[in-house]
Amino acid sequence: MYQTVYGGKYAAPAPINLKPEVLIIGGGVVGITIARELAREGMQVVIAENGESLGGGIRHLHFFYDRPTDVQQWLDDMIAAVESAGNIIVHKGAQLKRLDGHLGCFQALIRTRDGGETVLSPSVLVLATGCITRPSAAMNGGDRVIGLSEMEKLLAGSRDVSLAWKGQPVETVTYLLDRTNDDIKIDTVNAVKQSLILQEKGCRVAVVARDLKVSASGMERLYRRAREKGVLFFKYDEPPVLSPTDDRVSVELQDMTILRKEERDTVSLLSDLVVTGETFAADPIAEELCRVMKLRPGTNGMLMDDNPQLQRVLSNRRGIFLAGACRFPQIVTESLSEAHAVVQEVTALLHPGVYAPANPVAEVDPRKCAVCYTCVRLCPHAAIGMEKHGERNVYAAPAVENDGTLWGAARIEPVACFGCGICVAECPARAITLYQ
Amino acid sequence: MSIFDPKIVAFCCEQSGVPAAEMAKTLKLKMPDHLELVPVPCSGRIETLYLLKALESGADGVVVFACYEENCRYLHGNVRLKGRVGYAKQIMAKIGLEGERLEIFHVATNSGVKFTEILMQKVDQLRQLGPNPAK
Amino acid sequence: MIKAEQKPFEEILEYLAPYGKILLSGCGACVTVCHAGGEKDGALLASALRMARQKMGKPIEILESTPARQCEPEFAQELTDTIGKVEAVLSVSCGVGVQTLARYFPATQIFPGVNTTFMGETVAHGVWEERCQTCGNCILEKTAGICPIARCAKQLLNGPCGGSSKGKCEIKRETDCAWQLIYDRSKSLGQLHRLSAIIPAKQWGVESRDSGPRRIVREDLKV
Amino acid sequence: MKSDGNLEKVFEKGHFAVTSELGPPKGNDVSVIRRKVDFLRGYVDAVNVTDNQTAIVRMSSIATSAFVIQMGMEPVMQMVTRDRNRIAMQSDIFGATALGIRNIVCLTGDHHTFGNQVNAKNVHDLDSVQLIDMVRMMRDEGTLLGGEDKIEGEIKLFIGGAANPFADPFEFRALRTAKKAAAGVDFIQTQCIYDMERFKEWMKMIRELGVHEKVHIMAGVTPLKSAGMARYMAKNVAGITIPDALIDRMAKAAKGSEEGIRICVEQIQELREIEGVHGVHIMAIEWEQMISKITEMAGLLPRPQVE
Repeated sequence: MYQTVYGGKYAAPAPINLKPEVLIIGGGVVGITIARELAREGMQVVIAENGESLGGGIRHLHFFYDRPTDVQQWLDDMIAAVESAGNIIVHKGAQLKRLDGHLGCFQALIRTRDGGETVLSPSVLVLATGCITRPSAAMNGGDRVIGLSEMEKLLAGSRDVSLAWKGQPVETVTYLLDRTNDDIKIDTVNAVKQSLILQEKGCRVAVVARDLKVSASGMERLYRRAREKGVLFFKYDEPPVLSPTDDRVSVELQDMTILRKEERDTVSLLSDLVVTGETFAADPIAEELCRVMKLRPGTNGMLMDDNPQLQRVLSNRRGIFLAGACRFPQIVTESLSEAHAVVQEVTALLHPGVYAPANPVAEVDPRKCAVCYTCVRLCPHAAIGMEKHGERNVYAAPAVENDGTLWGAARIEPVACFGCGICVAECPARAITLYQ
Repeated sequence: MSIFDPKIVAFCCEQSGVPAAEMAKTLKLKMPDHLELVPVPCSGRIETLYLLKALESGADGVVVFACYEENCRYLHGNVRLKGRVGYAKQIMAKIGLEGERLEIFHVATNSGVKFTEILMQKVDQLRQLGPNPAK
Repeated sequence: MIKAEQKPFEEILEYLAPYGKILLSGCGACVTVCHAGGEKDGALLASALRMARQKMGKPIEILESTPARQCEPEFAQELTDTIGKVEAVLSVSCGVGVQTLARYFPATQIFPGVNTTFMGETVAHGVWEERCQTCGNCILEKTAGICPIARCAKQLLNGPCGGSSKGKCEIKRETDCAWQLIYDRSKSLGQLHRLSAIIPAKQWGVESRDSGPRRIVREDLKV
Repeated sequence: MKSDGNLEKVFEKGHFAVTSELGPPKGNDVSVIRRKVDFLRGYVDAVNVTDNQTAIVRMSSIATSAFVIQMGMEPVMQMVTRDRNRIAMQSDIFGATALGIRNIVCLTGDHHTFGNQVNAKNVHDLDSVQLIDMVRMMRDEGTLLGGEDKIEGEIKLFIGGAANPFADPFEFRALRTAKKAAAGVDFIQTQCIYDMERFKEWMKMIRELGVHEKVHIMAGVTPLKSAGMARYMAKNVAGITIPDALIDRMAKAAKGSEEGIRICVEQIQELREIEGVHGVHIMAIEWEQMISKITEMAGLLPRPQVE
C-alpha cells in the first residue's frame, strides 16, 4: 500500500474565474509602484495604508545613490499619479482586520481609524508594509553624534549653502558604522552616498566600518569614486572610542594597516560630526498581519524566508505576494525590483482570467473526517478550512458566521492546495487522498 | 553460499531524491540489485504507516531521500517527516527491529553520486544486520 | 474530549499471545482526534503487531475496522460479522468502547489497546492537558472557570496550599498552580470577592464518583 | 473556655505564647518521644505533634500526642486531610479528645509524592478550611459534619491552622487566612519566616482584614544550621524565601550553627514587636535540644504558669 502515494479517479475541479482586482497592504514606495503599474495593466487596485498619508518609510530619504533625482519630488509625483488614477482606490488609516477565502475570491475586511469598514473581494493581495528604522544605541560623544537619517535631512536642507550644525560650520565628518546590521547594506550605501555629497561641499570625510557591503548594483563604482574623491576608509576590529572635546568629537581607533597587533598606533579622527548607522526592525503590524493573512513569519518578524525553494516575492499562500522591506531591510533599488517582480507575477497569474491547479490536489472525504483540525493546523499553505454544513441542513439554526456551532468536515480548497500531501500523511482518520 | 541481497525501499522526494536518482541513472552509477524507488511529491507525504508497511511487506531496509531542512518547498514537510521517522523508530525498537533499517538522508537535486553511495553503504550495513526478521 | 494513549506494546503482545486471528477495532471519535486509536493509529499498531509476531515465528492475522463511535450499540453491532471471524478483539477506543463491545459480544475476549487517560483540552497540536475529572457536581462558577479538582494536585477547594510558587505547582514544577490561575482570572474579571466564600465539603459520595457507576435517566427520552 | 488547655490559657492571659514541634518516631520506639519531650518540657507552652510530615510514615500523631501527655507536656495534635476521609478524621477526633488532647492543627498536608509512599492514593476528601469548619462544628454545635448527628459527650479543642505568607499568589495569602478565621480557627502558625519584609506586609493585610482580632497569629521560625542548608531551602522548598543577605551572613560566620541560633533569636525579638503577633512557633527540625537555648536567649523564659 505504500506505493499508492496518489489516489485513484479524481474529477478535476472546474477552473475558477479571476477578476483583475488587487488589494495592496501598505502605501509606501513599493505599494504605490505596484499599484501604478498594475493599474496601467487595467487592473482595479485598492491600497490600504495604515498611516495618514502615502509614502511610508522612504520619507526620510532625499538622495538616491544611483541617480540624481530628488527622492521626495519623485515620490510626490508618483503619489499624485496614484491618487488621481481612475482605477486605484486609496484607504488611509486603514488596516486589514480579517481575511477569508483564497486566490480568486479573497474576502478582506478593511477597517479605517474612524471605524468605517469595507469588505473587498480581491483576486490577489500584496503585502508591502516596510520596516521600521531606529537610531543605533546612543554613543558617547554628546549632541555631535547623529544618525544617517538626520544627516540626510541636514544635507537636503543645505543643498546650496555650506553645511552647519547648531550654527557652527561642519568641515570634518566621520561615519561610524557598527555591526548591528550584519547582512544589510543600507548603512554602507547611504554612508558612501552622503560622503560623496559632503566631499563635494568641501568637507573631509572618513568612513569607519568593520565591514562594508557593496553588493548593490553600481555600488562598487560608487565606492571607488568615493576613494578617488578622497574619502578615507578605515577598518576596525576593536570598536572605536568616542570622546567629545570642546567643539568636536574625537574618534580613536587602531591603525589596522599595521599587521602586528602590538605595534599598532592609535589613529584619532577629530570630527565636527559623527554619523552612526541605524537599526531596522520589523513593523509590529506585520506580526498581526501574518496572523490575519495566515502567512508564515520569517526571522525577527521579517517575512523573508531563507528557503531557496521559495521564489523571492512568493509567500506560503497562492495569491498573496510579498515585496519590499517587510521581507528584509533593503535599499530602494532592491525594493523597486521586487515591486516589478510582483507586478510580473500578478499579471501572469491574473491575465488568463481563469485558474486551474496544475499540481496534485488533496481532497477530504467528509464522511470520514473527525473534525480534529489536524490538517487545518498543519497545512503550510492555509488551504484547508472547516466546511460548515449548516446551509445543507434545513433544520439547523440560522448560520451564525464562523462561530463553530455548525460543523461538517475539513475542506481543502483546490486552488490554494500545492499538493504536498502533508495533510494526507497526518490525518488520524485517513480521510484525505492526494489526487494527481 | 550465496550472499544475502537486501531489499531496500527508497522513498524519494520529487524536489530532491527523484532528481538525484535520475542523475545517478544517467551517470550509470552502481545501484543495489533490489531497490524499489517510491516517488513522493514531498517527504511530508510519507505516512508513518508507509515506513512500517514497507518493512512489513518485505523490505530489509527503508531509506528516505528528503530535502535539506529549511529547504522544503512546502516549508515543513521534511520536519514533519523527521517526527514520523522518530516515531516509527520507537515502534521498531518495541518490535525488536534495528533502528538502522530506517533512515532519512538529506540530498540535493544534484546529489547523484551521494545517492548511490548512501544506498550501497546501506546494502553493506543491511548485509551485516541480516534479513529483516519481521517481514 | 476523552484523551488516551497507546498501551505499552509488550503488554498488548503478551495478552494477544494465544490468538492467531484478531480484529483491531478503532473508534472514529475522541481517540481519532487525539491520535491514539483512529484509523491511522490503529493501522500503525496492527502493522507493528504483525511484524512483532512474524519475528517471533507466530504470525497473527489482524482485521482492521474503525466504526464511527464504538460506544453506541448500533455501531458496535455492525461489527458482528467481523467479530464472528476472529478469536479476539483489540479495541483501541476508550474504556467505554471496550465495554460496549464486551456487552454485545459475550463470547469474545475484548482487550484494551489504549489507556484512557483523561478528559482534556488540546493546548497545542500534539499536546493535551487534563481539564475535567467528571466529579458530577460542577463548581466552575465559583472558581472563575478553572477546575481545582482536575488541576490541583490536592484538589483544594478553598485556595492554594503553601506549595504554590511563582505561579507553579510544587508537585510538577512545569504545571501551573490552579489556584494562581483562579486568582488571576478572578482578578481580571473583577470577581475576587467570590473567593472569600468558603466552599463547603464536597458531596463525593452521593452526587459524585464514589458510589459506583453513575447513571443518567431521562424519562422523557426513554423508548 | 474552648478547650481548657494550657495554650489557650496562655493566650487568654495575654502572654506571648511559645510552641515547638516534635516529629514522632519512624516506628514504635517510644524512647524517641521521651528524649524529645525531655528537651522541650518547661521551655514551651505546648508542642505540635506532626502527622506524617512530608508524607514520611511515622507513628500516628494521635498516639504520639497521648504519650506526650503521659510525659507531662501539652500536645498540639496535627491532622492532615491527605490520608483520611471525613469518617476517619471525625472518629480520630473523638478518640483524641477522650485521650485528653486539647489542641488540634488542621492541615492539608504535604503531597504524598514527597514522601516514602509515592504510589499511595491520596484522599483529600476535605481541604484544610473544610476540616477547620468541621472541627468547629463538632465543638460548638456538638454535631458531626452535616449538622444532623449529635455527638455523645463534648469536644473541647483549641483549633489551629497554618499560613504561608511566602507562597504565591501573595495577595491570596491573607485572604486564605481570613477564610480559615471565618471557618473557625483560633490560632494560626505560619511557615518559617526569613523574609521579614514580606511577613510584615502580610501582617498588614491580616490587620486590614481584622483577622488578628479574631485569631492568635503565631510567627513560625526555624534556626538555620548552615549556609548550605539555607541555600538548599531557598532553592528547593516551594513557599520558602530566604533573602541573600541572610545566606551571606550564614556563609561568613565562623560557626554557622551558632550564627543560625543568633539570627533566630533576633527574628523572635523582631516578630514580637509586630502588632497582631501573639506568639512564636519554633520549628527546630531534628534539633530540639536547641529550644532551651533559643527561648532563653530570646527572653521567653520562664514560661508562665497559668491555672
